[in-house]
Amino acid sequence: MTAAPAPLHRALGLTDEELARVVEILGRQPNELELALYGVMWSEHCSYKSSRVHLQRLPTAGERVLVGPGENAGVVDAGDGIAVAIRIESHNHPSAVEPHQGAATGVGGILRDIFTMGARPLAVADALFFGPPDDARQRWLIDGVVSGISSYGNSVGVPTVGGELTFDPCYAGNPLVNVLCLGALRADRLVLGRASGRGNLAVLLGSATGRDGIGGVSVLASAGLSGRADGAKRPNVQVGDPFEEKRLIEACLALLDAGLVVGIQDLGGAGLACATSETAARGGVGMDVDVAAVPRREPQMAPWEVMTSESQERMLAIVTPDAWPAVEALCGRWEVQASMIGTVTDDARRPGRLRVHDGDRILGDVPAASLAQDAPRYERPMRPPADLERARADDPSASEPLGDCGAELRALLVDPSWVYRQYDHQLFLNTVVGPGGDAALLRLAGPGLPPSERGVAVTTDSAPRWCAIDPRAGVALVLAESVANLACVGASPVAVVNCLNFGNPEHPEVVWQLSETVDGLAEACRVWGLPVVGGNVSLYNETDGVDIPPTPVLGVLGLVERLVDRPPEPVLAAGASVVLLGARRAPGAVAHPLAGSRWALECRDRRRGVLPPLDPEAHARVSGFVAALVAETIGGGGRLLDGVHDVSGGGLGVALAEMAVAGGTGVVVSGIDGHAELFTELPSRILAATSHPAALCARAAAAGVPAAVIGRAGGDRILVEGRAGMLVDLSMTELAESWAGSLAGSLERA
Amino acid sequence: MKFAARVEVRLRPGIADPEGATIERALPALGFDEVREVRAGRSFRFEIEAADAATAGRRAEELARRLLANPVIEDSDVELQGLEPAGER
Amino acid sequence: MKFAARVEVRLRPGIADPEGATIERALPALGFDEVREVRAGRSFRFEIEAADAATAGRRAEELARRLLANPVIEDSDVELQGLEPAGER
Amino acid sequence: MSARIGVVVFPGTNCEHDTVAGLERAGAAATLVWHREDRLDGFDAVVLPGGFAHGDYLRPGAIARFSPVMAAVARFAAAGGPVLGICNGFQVLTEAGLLPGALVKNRGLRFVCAPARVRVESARSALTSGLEPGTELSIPVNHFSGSYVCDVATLAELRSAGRVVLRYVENPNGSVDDIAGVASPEGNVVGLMPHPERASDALVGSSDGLPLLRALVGAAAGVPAA
Ligand SMILES: Nc1ncnc2c1ncn2[C@@H]1O[C@H](COP(=O)(O)OP(=O)(O)O)[C@@H](O)[C@H]1O
Ligand SMILES: [Mg+2]
Repeated sequence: MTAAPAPLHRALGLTDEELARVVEILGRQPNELELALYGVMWSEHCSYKSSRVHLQRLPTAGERVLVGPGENAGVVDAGDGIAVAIRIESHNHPSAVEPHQGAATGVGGILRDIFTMGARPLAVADALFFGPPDDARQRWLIDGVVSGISSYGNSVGVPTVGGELTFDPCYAGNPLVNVLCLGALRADRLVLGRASGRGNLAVLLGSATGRDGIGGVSVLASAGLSGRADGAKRPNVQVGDPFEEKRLIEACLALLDAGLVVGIQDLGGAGLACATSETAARGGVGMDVDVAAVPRREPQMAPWEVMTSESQERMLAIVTPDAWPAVEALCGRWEVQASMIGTVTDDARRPGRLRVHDGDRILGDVPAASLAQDAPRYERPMRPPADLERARADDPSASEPLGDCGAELRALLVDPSWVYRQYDHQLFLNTVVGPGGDAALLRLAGPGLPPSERGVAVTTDSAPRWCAIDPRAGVALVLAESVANLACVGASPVAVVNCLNFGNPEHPEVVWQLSETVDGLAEACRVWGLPVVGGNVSLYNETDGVDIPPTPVLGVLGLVERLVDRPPEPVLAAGASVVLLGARRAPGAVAHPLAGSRWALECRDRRRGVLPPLDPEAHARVSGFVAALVAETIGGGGRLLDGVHDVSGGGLGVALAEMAVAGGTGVVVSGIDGHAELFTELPSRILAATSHPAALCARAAAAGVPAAVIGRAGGDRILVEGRAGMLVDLSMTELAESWAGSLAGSLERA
Repeated sequence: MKFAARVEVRLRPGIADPEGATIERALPALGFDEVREVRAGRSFRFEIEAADAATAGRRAEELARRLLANPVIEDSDVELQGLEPAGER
Repeated sequence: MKFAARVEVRLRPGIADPEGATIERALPALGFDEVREVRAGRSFRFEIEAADAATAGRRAEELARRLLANPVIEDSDVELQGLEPAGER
Repeated sequence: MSARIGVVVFPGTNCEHDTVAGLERAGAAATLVWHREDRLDGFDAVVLPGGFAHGDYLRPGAIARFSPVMAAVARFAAAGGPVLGICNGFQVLTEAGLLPGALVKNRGLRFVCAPARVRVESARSALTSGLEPGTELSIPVNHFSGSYVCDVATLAELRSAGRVVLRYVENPNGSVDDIAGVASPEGNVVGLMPHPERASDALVGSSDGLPLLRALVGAAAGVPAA
């Protein structure tokens, strides 16, 4: 084998130390193909080399957990013999280069992670972060990303039932596109991405292999964006094919139903290199792969290109030789190409080797595990930001004067329907609450699943404005919001997935943010008994050396015992009393903290201060109380609430306005403690509308939950009376206009 | 002067073309086995007012690059043709 | 012999073209006020094997009419060009 | 014995299970039919469901219309059997020439998934027989190319012959004359862009689609198996 010229390893993203380590592992100089394998597999994207040491601190155990982190997706027991698979992943850098295809292939990738587990993908949620839409480039990004998710998700036939949308100048140069997918399977049909059984066949399913994203994810996902995002990255843009993916889903699920596969793995980052080494390493076996057997889309591809290509819509299945004819026939029916490209080996003398052949020539021979689990891990230096103390002191709560609350309220209203109207959110007839609700609520049903009256709920949440101030406390508040969102549709949380979007890990402050975030998430998960079953890390989100704010995105899965009736929606009905559940004031000096609030950021441009406190027990009480009330209703029992909505971004003011607009009625609220109480994002508060306020308050008291009747729905104005005079007095027409016009207005302009 | 421009926007060589591939897969069933290498693209026609052909060409190229094609994955060609001043159509 | 074919599919005159209209609306903002009458269409390229140019042309026309264009709303033009036999893909 | 309805599945179709569920709620016995089948014996009606047959590549329905099953659908329709095309199914029927006109990209060039109010305009079709013209229903639309177009003569014919079976109350896509659904001269072949099966269960939003599906089931029960 030819020894590689020295600089090549650097071009492939390996440090000199990493090369030395490869030489040590192999006991010789690697050749070019082997270097390419290590280059892609040891990239940040595939190896998590900077984040693993931290991720290990996340709690992953729970009595419902069937599969935790480490596989393609987490899997939870949902009861009635049904298991739910869930996973979230980022596609940030590809989306910045070509928003439509970047987002589309992001959807394709996360779907494969789910059906790789044997689950039928049933729902997608997308968390999107852009700069403000008043700029043409941002509109191009937003339009491209949304149309990409829409065209891929709708066509492949998986409803997009939720997500979120954040606009902040911090993301102008480096947008974030995180996609979550949830699927369901018969609990007894769980499969893992493992190879086993000497002599079994490695079968490549799906698209032909082209030069797509050669080292693409490594390059696209592991190098920051600077200036104009195209140029050098052009060849790495990949085009998604939802039609191929749809056939691949049907073929793979049919193969699993027929019991024809031993193990199966999707091809994502690092393509065949990753899929073959991961399945072999997980199964503790070796694998012989023949690049000559891989169907090509382009002529004259080099073996290393075939091994690292990231062509989309491909899967690797491990099948027994006698099953091959059946596999071929079944794939033929779905017009899915299936090729034998390798065999599982179990060589006692040299176990666990990944050997790459080109016909009868051996081109590479490395320990599979050295590419996968045994990739390097770094404990990178970390340091809190220098101005931490000064930042805490710079708090807007007391210092910001009263302004025109009505105008500020109008400025905070955003109607995201411009985005989700473009998503099929109804396919499968499971969507009881779709996008626009606090959390998506779905019937737990799908082709091939045992009958069940259960429901699943899912929410994605994030708040970079909080996490930038205090990553540890911020991420806990984000999880609190997720729990409250689930409560509003009657669901109890059971598992968490997370996508950690951060800046450059070579900056010690970024590593500190990551570490604080992991610890904050770990603590919060422990107090509420929630396991983390999966996630994804995206680093190097920076533009010209400026890091994005720490942006953990949480996806939380909730379960519902019985779902036979619709839950109350986030609406007010004329005549209903408006009840605020949960403590109205924070303990301590600052009753209504404003630091980190959308109001402070968007209306007063204040990004610092001290976040509102979170009392985990009190939060569990309020959320549990509401979840129980709503569960009663959707289970076919009583209906005490006419409307319900958690108080989150924009505070009480925005929650009220959203419910009023949705209900098409005005509302009169009084006794509000100034603009601070109107806009604070103090957690653990849920707004309810009811025609039986006395009964509601009595039940709340019994549950140890503070409850206050703060107003009444009706009329055609929104009136908020403060202790020191009227704070808001707007016609519902004005309010509805600000709501509906905000986003559509800026995005529909040419 | 007025010119008629035609811009063809094509995926760059090497970029996957699922649409072309799907059309090609369908052809044998329709009895077109002799057709291969199908690539799908977009085409735009417009009228452009300019002092001379050179300017018209430059502007059309510019329009193609900036608005009609996404240079990250697509190439574009421009064809120009003079039009009788006014009167027609 | 092998021929390279290009088929352009255009919306019939009179059929609304929201794509062309949207592009035209965006032009002034981009400083292209001199551009008018934008129409969006599709373009397909493929290789076709045939005894002679006439046959290749006839078959390509047929493919365009039967599959590539929807005669209810679209017209199509075919352009042919000979390719050196064999060797190249 | 309840009507037997075949639901055709092309590669890329994705509403087949929902359509079976909706038809069963409406009292039919529905089974899936793979697009390579060339016979539809034993069915009382045929439904082409929504989705993205062949990825909607080229044009929605452009490739699907050449599937073997489509010749059988044409024979079934010619014999007077009820044929319903929903969304992508409607697009396939127009591409196949079993219904006039075409469905082009939405005005606005964006995918639309939203509830739509539609008005029953004519009871002279397998989908609307027995319904009161003027009845308004709330049924979701879910499409990118749902804007109905046809030439002037066709439009005049559709209107005068009562072949416009459904109109949008608020046009979501730019369809000519607010057309949401049309029928063949005999009324046995019907296509519509809205998804009645998505409005067949109040738990997931609305059950306004059931009267339409019941009408189809009724029409199916009325004809002897083709
Ligand atoms: N932030 C995280 N928290 C928990 N698990 C994580 C996190 N990030 C990654 N993981 C786990 O690490 C494994 C590998 O992640 P990744 O390489 O993104 O998977 P894939 O190769 O399928 O894209 C997955 O099982 C994922 O769940
Ligand atoms: Mg994976």
